[in-house]
Amino acid sequence: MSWILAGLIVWALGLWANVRLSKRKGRAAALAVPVIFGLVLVFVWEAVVRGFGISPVLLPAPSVIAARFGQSSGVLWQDFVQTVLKGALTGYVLGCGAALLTAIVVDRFDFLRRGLLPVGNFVAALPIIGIAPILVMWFGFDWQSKAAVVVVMVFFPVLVNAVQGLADTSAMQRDLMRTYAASYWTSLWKLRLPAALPFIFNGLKIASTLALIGAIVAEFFGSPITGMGFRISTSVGLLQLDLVWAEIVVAALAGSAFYGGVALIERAATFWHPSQRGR
Amino acid sequence: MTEQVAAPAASVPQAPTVISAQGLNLVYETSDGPVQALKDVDLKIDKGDFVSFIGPSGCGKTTFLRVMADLETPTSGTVLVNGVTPEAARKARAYGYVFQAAGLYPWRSIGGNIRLPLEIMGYSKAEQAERVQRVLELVELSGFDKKYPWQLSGGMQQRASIARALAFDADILLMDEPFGALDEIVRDHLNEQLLALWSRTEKTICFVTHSIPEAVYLSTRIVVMSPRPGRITDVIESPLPKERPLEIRDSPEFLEIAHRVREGLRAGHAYD
Amino acid sequence: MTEQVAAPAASVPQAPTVISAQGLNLVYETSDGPVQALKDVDLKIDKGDFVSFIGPSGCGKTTFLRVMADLETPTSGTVLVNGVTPEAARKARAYGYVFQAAGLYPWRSIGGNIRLPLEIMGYSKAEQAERVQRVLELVELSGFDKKYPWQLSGGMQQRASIARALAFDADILLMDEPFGALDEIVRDHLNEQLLALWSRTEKTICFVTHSIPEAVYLSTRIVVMSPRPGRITDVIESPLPKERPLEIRDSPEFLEIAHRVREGLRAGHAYD
Amino acid sequence: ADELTLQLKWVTQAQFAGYYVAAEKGFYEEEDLDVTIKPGGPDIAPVQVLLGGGADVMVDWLPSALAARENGAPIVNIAQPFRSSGLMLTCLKEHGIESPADFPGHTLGTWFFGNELPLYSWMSKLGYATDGSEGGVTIQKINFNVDPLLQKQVECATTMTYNEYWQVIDAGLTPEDLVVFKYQDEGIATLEDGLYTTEENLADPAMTEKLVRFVRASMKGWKYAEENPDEAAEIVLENDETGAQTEEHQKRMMGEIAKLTAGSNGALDPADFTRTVEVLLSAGADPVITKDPGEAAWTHAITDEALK
Amino acid sequence: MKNVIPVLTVVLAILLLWYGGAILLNKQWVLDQAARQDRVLTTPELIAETWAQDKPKLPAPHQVAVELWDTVAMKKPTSKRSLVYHAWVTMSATVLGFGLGTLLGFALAVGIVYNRVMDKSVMPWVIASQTIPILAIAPMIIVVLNAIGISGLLPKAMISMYLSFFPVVVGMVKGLRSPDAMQLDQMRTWSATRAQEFRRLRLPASMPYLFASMKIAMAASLVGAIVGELPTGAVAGLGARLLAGSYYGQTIQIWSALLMAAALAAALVGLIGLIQRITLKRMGMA
Ligand SMILES: Nc1ncnc2c1ncn2[C@@H]1O[C@H](COP(=O)(O)OP(=O)(O)OP(=O)(O)O)[C@@H](O)[C@H]1O
Ligand SMILES: Nc1ncnc2c1ncn2[C@@H]1O[C@H](COP(=O)(O)OP(=O)(O)OP(=O)(O)O)[C@@H](O)[C@H]1O
Ligand SMILES: Cc1ncc(C[n+]2csc(CCO)c2C)c(N)n1
Ligand SMILES: [Mg+2]
Ligand SMILES: [Mg+2]
Repeated sequence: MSWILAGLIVWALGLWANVRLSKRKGRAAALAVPVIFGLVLVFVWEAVVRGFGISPVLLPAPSVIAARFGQSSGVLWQDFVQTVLKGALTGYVLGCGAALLTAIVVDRFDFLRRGLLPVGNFVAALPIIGIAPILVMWFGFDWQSKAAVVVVMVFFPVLVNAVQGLADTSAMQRDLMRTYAASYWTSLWKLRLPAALPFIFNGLKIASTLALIGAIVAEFFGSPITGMGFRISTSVGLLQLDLVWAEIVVAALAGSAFYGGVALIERAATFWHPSQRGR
Repeated sequence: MTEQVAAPAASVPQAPTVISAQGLNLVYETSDGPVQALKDVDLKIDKGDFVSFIGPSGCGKTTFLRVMADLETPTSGTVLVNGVTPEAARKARAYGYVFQAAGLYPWRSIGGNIRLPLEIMGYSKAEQAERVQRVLELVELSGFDKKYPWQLSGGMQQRASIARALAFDADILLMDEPFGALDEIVRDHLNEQLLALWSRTEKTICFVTHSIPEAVYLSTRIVVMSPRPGRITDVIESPLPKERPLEIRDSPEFLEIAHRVREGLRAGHAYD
Repeated sequence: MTEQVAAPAASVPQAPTVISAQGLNLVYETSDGPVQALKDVDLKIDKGDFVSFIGPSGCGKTTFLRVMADLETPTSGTVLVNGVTPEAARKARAYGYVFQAAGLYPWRSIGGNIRLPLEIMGYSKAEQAERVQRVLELVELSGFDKKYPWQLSGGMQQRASIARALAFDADILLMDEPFGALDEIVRDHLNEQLLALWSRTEKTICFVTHSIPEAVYLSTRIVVMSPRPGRITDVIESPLPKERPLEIRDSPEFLEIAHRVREGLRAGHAYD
Repeated sequence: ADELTLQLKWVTQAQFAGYYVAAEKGFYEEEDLDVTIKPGGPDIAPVQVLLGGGADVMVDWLPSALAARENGAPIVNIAQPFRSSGLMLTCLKEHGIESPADFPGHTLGTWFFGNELPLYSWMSKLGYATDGSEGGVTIQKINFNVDPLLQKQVECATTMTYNEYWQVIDAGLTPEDLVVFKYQDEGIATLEDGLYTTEENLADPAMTEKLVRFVRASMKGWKYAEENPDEAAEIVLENDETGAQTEEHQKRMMGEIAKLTAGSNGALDPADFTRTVEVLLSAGADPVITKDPGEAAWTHAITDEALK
Repeated sequence: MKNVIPVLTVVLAILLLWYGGAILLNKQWVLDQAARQDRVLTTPELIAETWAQDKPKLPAPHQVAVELWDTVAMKKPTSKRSLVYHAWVTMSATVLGFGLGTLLGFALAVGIVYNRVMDKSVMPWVIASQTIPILAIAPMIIVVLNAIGISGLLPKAMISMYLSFFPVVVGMVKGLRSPDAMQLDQMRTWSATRAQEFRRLRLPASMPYLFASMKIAMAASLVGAIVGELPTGAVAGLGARLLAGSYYGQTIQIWSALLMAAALAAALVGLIGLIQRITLKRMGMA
C-alpha cells in the first residue's frame, strides 16, 4: 500500500515540477523535463510492481533489472557487439548507401522511377517477419543475415525519401541552373543533393530505429548463441525476465543514441532548413 | 567563355540585332483549358538596347523573358538570339537572369550563392573571390557574404540575386521585376547603378517592371503589353539622352513619355 | 460585437485618441544577438486618421503595426488602443489586419477565405453571404468566390486578402503594404476605392507603404521612420482636402509634401 | 460445469492428443469439467501463462520447469502422462559421426527456450566443452524445424521421435542416411510433457479437487488415444486452427506418441524424477539447476486421488 | 497508365532473377539427392528439378502462384485452409489496431502541440518507445494481456497500435505545426478561440501530413498484427500460416502467405490513398 501511495506522490511531484520547468527557457530546462518524466515513469513502475506484488516472472521491477544489468554486463556487452555493431550498423550503412545510389539512378532514369517505385512500394509492404526467416536461410546464422534483414528494412524508407527529396527543388531553382547551362552532374551536386538533404535525413532517422529492431527481430529466426535477440528469446523460456528487460534497456538506449546521433548530424548538415532554424 | 557568340559590335549607328522574335505564340495547357500567354509577338532588340516591358499583371511579360532564355518553348513562331536559337545561346551562357523572386539557395551563404555560377562556369578561385567582392559592393552588400539568405531582409535578398546575375560576363541581362521588393530610395540608387553599369558594359538589358517612372527612366525602348492574350500594344522609343541624372524625371520630355506609357497601359484595363 | 470598445465619436474638431504609444522600445533576441527594432517611439493617432508609415526596408514598420495589434509585446513603453491594452482591443475584435503577403488558406475558396473571420466572429449565414458578396465587389473579384487561391494571380490574391480584412466591422484597419504586388493602374484604382471607403466609414487606418506618392495621396498624416534602431524621424500632417481626385497628384501642394517625405527618407540612407 | 484452462507447450498436434480426445469424447464433461485448451507456440512460456493466471494447468518438460522453479516460479508436477523421452539427436551419416565419441569438432543444433538443457547436460556428462573450443563441440541454436540439418548448417540436430525425425524422412532422406542417438537409450532421459500447477492452486482444496477430476479424465483420454491412434489423430486435425497440419503426419505422430505414454498411469515415478535431477545437476560449469529441489517440486496428491 | 510498361518491365526482371535464384539456391539439394540415389543429372533435368521441389529453399514463382490459386480461389473463404480466411483474420486485427493507433497518435499530437509540458516531455519518450524491440516482447505482451483476461483480437490489435501510433504522432505534430506564423497571427487578430484555431486552421493544414503518416501506420499495423499472431502459433491468421509453414519446412506456404500479406498491405494502403485523393480534392488541395 505504501508503495502505491509513494508512486502517486512521486507522480504528482514530477508533474508539478514539469509544469513549472516547462515555462522556463534554456537548455537545462529543456533537458530536465523529459528526464524527470522518465524518472517518474520508472519510479511508478517500481511502485506498481512492489505495491501489487507482481510476479517477477511476469514483470520485474526496475531495481531488479538494474541489479541484473550490473551482474551480466559481460553478456550484455557481448550481445551488443554482435547485434548492434556487427548486424545493425553494417546493415544500416550498406542499406542506406545502396538506397542513395539507387535513388540517384532512379532519379536519372524516369523509366526506372515509374517502374521501380510502385513495385518497390509493394515489396516494402512485405512484412519483415516473413522475410527474416528466408534471409536467415540464405545468409546463414551469423550477423550477415541480420545485416541483410536490416538492408531490406532500411532500403525503401531511405529510397523513397531520397527520390522525393531529389525532386523537391522549386521550378525557379532549376531554371537558374538551366540559365547557367549547368550539366546534369553539376546540378545534381550543387542543387538537387543539397535540396534533398532534409528528406534524406528524414529517411535516415526512420531507418536508424528500424535497423536496430530489424537486427534484433531477425535473431529470433536464427542466430549463433549470442546476440540481443537471441538472449531475449531464449531467456523468456528460462524465465530470466530480468535479463530480458536488461537487454531491452540496452536496445532502447542504443536506439535512442543512434537516433540522436543521426539527428545531430542532421542539425549540422541542414542548419539552413526552416525546421532546424525555428524554435 | 562566351566569345563565340558575342558579336564584335561597337556602338555603330545600326547596332546588330541581338534578339528577334517573329509571330511568337505561346499557349499553356492547363487543367482549366488552354491559356494563351503570348499572341503574335514580333520584336527586334538591338545590341546595347535597354528594353523595358510593362503591362498589367498576367499579361505575359515573364513568359516572354522565359522564351528568350529558353526556359519555355513557344507554341509557334521563331526567336533568334545572337543569330542562333535560344537553346544554343543558353548553352553558350549568353544570359544573366534575375528572377521575379530572389530564389537564393538557402544552404549557401550570400557569397556562396554569388559564387555558384562562377564555379559552374569554371572561373579560377582567385577570380571568383575578386568578382564576388566587386558585385557585392555594387549592390551595397559588402560584409554580408558570410550571412545566409534567411538572415537578410527580402530587399537584401533581391539585391544579392541581382549581384549573382552580374557576377559573370553574360552580354544579355534578363531582369524580371528586380526592384519590386525595394523601397523608393534604394530603388532610385540601384536604378542609377544599373544605368551606369549598362553604359559602361554595352550589355543588352531586358527589364520587366510595374513602375512607369522606372521604365521611362531606364529604357531606350519601352514595350507596352496588353492582358491575355498577351500582345504588344505599343513600342515607345525614348528620346532621352544616355546620360540620365535622377532629376531628369522632372523634365517635360520624361513626363510626356510617362504619359504615353500610362495611356497605353490604361487602354488594357477595364476601368474608366 | 465591438460596441463596448468603439468610442461613440462623431467627427468633432478634436477627435478622440484611438492609438497612443509612449516610449515604445522593442528588442528582438536573435541568435546573432539582440536587434533593436523600435526605439523610443511616441505616437498618437486620432479616430478617423489615415496614417501612412514609410521608411527603408527593415526599419520597423511591420513591427510597429504588430505591436498595435498585440502580435508582438514591446520590451518597454506603453501602448493604448481605444484606451485599453492592445490585448483587450484584440479580444474585442477591434482590428482588421492585412498582412504583407496575401496568406490565404489554400484549402478554402476565395469566398471561404473571406467568410473565415465572419464564421469565427459568429455572424449569421445570411449576413456572411451578403458581406462576402459586398467586399468581393469592392475589390472587383465578384464571380471568383468559388475559385481557389492558387487559381488566381498574385495581385488577385492580395485583393482577396484585403477583402477579408474589410468583411467585418473592425474600426481600426492595419494594412502592411497591401498594394505592393499590384501594377500601377490597379493600384491607383484601389487607392481611390480605399479612400472612398475610409471617408464613408470613419475607420482609422494605419497603412505601410514604400511608395511616396501613394503615402501622400492617401494619408492625413505621414510617419517617416529611420532604419535600425527604428525611430520616428518625422510626422507630416497633410493639408490636402478629404476629397482627392487622382489628378491631385499633379498639384504643387502634393509635390511639395512628396518632396518633404523624400527628404526625410533620404536622411535615413547612406547615399549622397 | 467447473471451468479449467490447460496451456499446452506447443502448437496443436498429436503430441497433445490425450487432452483433445478427452475433450472431444466427453471425458471432461463426465467429470463435470469445462476445459479450455490453449495451444502454445515457439515464444510462449507456459509458466508465464500459468503464473499470470491465464491457465490453471500446463504441459511442460521437467528440466525447464525446474529451471523456472529456481528462478522463483512456484510450480509443481502433479501428473506425468509421458513415461519415456522422445528426444533424440539426428545426424547425417555423411558427416562421419557414429558414436558420441565422434562429436568433438562438430556442430550440434538444438532448440533453446529451455529445450537446450538436456543437450547441455549430456555434453557436460561426456566432458565436452560447448563453446566451440578444441576438443569440444559447437552448439548452434536452430528453430523448430529441420531445415538447418537438411541444408547442412548443422551436422546433428535435436529432433523428436514423433515429429522432426519424420520431417527429415519426408524431405527425401532414408533412415540409412541418418544416425540417431535417443536420450532414452543413452541413459540421460529427462521427463517430458508433465502436468504442472502452482503451489497456490494446490493449497486450495476446491482447486485440487478439480485437478483430480481433470487428471483422471485426461488419463482416460490418453489411454483412449493409445488404443485408437487414427481416431485420435483425426480429432487433433479437427482442432487445428491453422489448417496447416496433414493427416499422414499426425497419424504417424500419434503412433510414436503412444510409445511414449505407454507404461504411465499418470503418476510420476520418483525414480525418473531423481534421474532427471541428477542429469541436470551433472552439467558442469553453468548448470541448469544448482540444487536438488527435492520433493517440493512434485506431488502424488492429485494422482493418488485420481487413480483411486 | 503511363506506368504500365515500366512496371511490367521491372516485374519481368524480378521474375527472371527469381527463377535464376531458385536454380542457384536449390541446386545443392537436388545434387545431394541425386548423389544419394546414384543418379546423374543433365542440366535441363537439374533446372527442372530445382523448380519443382517439395520443400525448396526458394520456391519458383509458378509454384507459389499455384499454391496461391489453390488456397485463395479453390477453397471456401470460410475454410481454415483458405488464405482468404486467414487474411481476413489478420485484417481485422490490423484495422482495429490501426484505428486505435491513429486515435492515440492523433490525441498525443494534439497534446504536444497545445500543451507545453507534453511538448517538452513526451516526444523523446515516444521516440525511445519505438527503439524497444516490441516485436521481441510481443509474446510476453500477449501472455500478460491474456493473464488479465484480454484475449483474441485485442492483444494483436494492441501490438498493431503500438507500432502504428508513432508515424501518426510524428506526422501530425508536423502537420499541426505547419501553418506559418502569418496564418496563426491572422487567427490572433480575429481573436479566434483555440478550438476555432484548431478546427479552421491547424486541422485542415495537417491533412496532407495525416494521410501520409496513415499510410505508413497502416503498413506498420499489419506487421504488428502478424507479429501478434506468431507466438500464439496454432491459431488463425497470416502470421500463424507463416509460422506453421516454417515448422514444417513448407517454404511454398510461407511465400504464399507472405505475398498475400503484401497484397493485403497494398490494398489497405491503396484504400487510404483513395480516401486521401477524395478528401484533398474536396478541400481544393489536389
Ligand atoms: N506554367 C504555367 N502554366 C499555366 N499558365 C501559366 C503558367 N505560367 C504563366 N501562366 C499564365 O500565363 C499568363 C502570363 O503569365 P506571366 O507570368 O507571363 O505574366 P506576367 O506578365 O509576368 O505577370 P506578373 O506581372 O504578375 O508577373 C498568366 O495568365 C498566367 O496565369
Ligand atoms: N521575429 C523577428 N526576430 C528577429 N528579428 C526580427 C523579427 N522580425 C523582424 N526583425 C528585425 O527587426 C527589424 C524590423 O523589422 P520589420 O519587419 O518591422 O521591418 P519593416 O520596416 O516592416 O521592413 P520591410 O519594409 O522590409 O517590410 C528588421 O531589422 C528585422 O530584421
Ligand atoms: C515452448 C516450446 N517450444 C518448443 C519446444 C520444443 N518441442 C518440444 S515438443 C515439440 C513439438 C514438435 O516436436 C517441440 C518443437 C518446447 N519444448 N517448448
Ligand atoms: Mg511576371
Ligand atoms: Mg514589413
